Amino acid sequence: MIRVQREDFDIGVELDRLAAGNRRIGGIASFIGLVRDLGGGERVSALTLEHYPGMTEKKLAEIELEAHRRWPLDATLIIHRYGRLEPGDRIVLVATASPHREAALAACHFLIDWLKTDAPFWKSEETPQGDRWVEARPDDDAARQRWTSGREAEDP
Amino acid sequence: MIRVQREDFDIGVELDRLAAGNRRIGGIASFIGLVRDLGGGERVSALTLEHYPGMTEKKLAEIELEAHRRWPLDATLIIHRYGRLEPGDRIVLVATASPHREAALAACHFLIDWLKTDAPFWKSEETPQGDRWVEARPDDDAARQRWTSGREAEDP
Amino acid sequence: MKILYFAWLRARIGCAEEEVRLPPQVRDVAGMLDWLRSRGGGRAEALQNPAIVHVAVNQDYVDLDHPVREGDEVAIFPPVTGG
Amino acid sequence: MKILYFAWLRARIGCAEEEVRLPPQVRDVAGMLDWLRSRGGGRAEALQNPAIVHVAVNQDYVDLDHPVREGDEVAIFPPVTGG
Repeated sequence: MIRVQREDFDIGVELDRLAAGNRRIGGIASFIGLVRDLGGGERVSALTLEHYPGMTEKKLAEIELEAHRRWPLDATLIIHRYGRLEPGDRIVLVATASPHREAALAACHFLIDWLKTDAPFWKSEETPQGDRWVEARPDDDAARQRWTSGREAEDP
Repeated sequence: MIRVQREDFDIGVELDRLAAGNRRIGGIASFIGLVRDLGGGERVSALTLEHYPGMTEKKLAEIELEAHRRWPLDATLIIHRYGRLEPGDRIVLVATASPHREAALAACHFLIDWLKTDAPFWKSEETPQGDRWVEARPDDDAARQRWTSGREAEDP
Repeated sequence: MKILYFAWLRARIGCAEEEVRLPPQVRDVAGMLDWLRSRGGGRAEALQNPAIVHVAVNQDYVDLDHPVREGDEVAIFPPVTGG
Repeated sequence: MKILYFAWLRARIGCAEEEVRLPPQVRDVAGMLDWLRSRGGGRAEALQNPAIVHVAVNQDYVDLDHPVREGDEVAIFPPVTGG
């Protein structure tokens, strides 16, 4: 399931709902991204997340579908927030549920890696030197790349 | 932090507490293990987890320390339950918090893999054919092995 | 045709969305970008580095040789930084 | 010396904990297991397959050549299945 929203979310509620009533599920892996108070060595007092409504949902749905194609997953959830957020605030939740722990863990890792490079979100940071747009990290491209070279079977 | 307990735990509360007040944290990875209603092809109505008090805490603390040695982690949490549990019940929570998502994800995967093979817990299942002790899985040994061959840097 | 700009491209061009009518000789993304650069209003400067100018047509990432047609929804934006 | 048994080893031997006095010629884990097997009460059968009998001395996993001494806490158990 995909949700793109301004509001915060409750991790406990979301993860409980993911597995609710399904007794086949043996493992739930999740990743939560938080706003940090440092960016490129400068203090960050807030972050504004802009996105491309429509394409965001489309890309996230494609990424989710790809995860289901690669691993035996009973349920997945991606929640991504937009708007103004402060350090410590939640930005994103990725969660995967599977009968098997390896599938849940690998798919969770895959989802956040792909989301980082494929979902059309942009961050602008408020710093003492003024606002500035966050630059893309080459690390993120490298992280995505790992899942396209046919090595996902040997994760990690 | 290590907790070995009979009681259930609240994921939302635990993950919030893990990052509380630390604005350096950019990612929290977690894994929750649940009781499945199937084991070795048979219906499982309940599970009893036995452990070795004292050694359990010692091994979990060693595993946690090893994770901190390998990755830049700001906080880690392992909660493992014992006693009688039913399908859908939570068994274990592993959570890691780091400034960097890769460290959080890799360390979480590492912790659950090592816990599976090193922490002295044993499961007995209640099935229509009677109670039976769960057998160790060769897969779990292989999963642990990946983290000892010097390949953790290239996770996945 | 609708063109959407995001993030610092939107800020530099000073426009989030514009309705344009492509000249008939413009058939693909590369041609469209050249034509947009010639229209002024900060577009030449904002769109000059193809390495950091990404294009989506009808909400899919596309390369420079992808066709563009009247009725397409085109979006132009820098590398994404979500998650 | 205290010996603890867990899981199906405990169930088969019918004992969770016993206090034993090792004969002086028993110096290591292998010797201790041999001696225990000779004591009857289902121990010979339960402890026969070394591949599925793990030993911890003072709460650390040890190999068959690890020394055992009076005062040690020894635990004997099958492969673990937690998580």
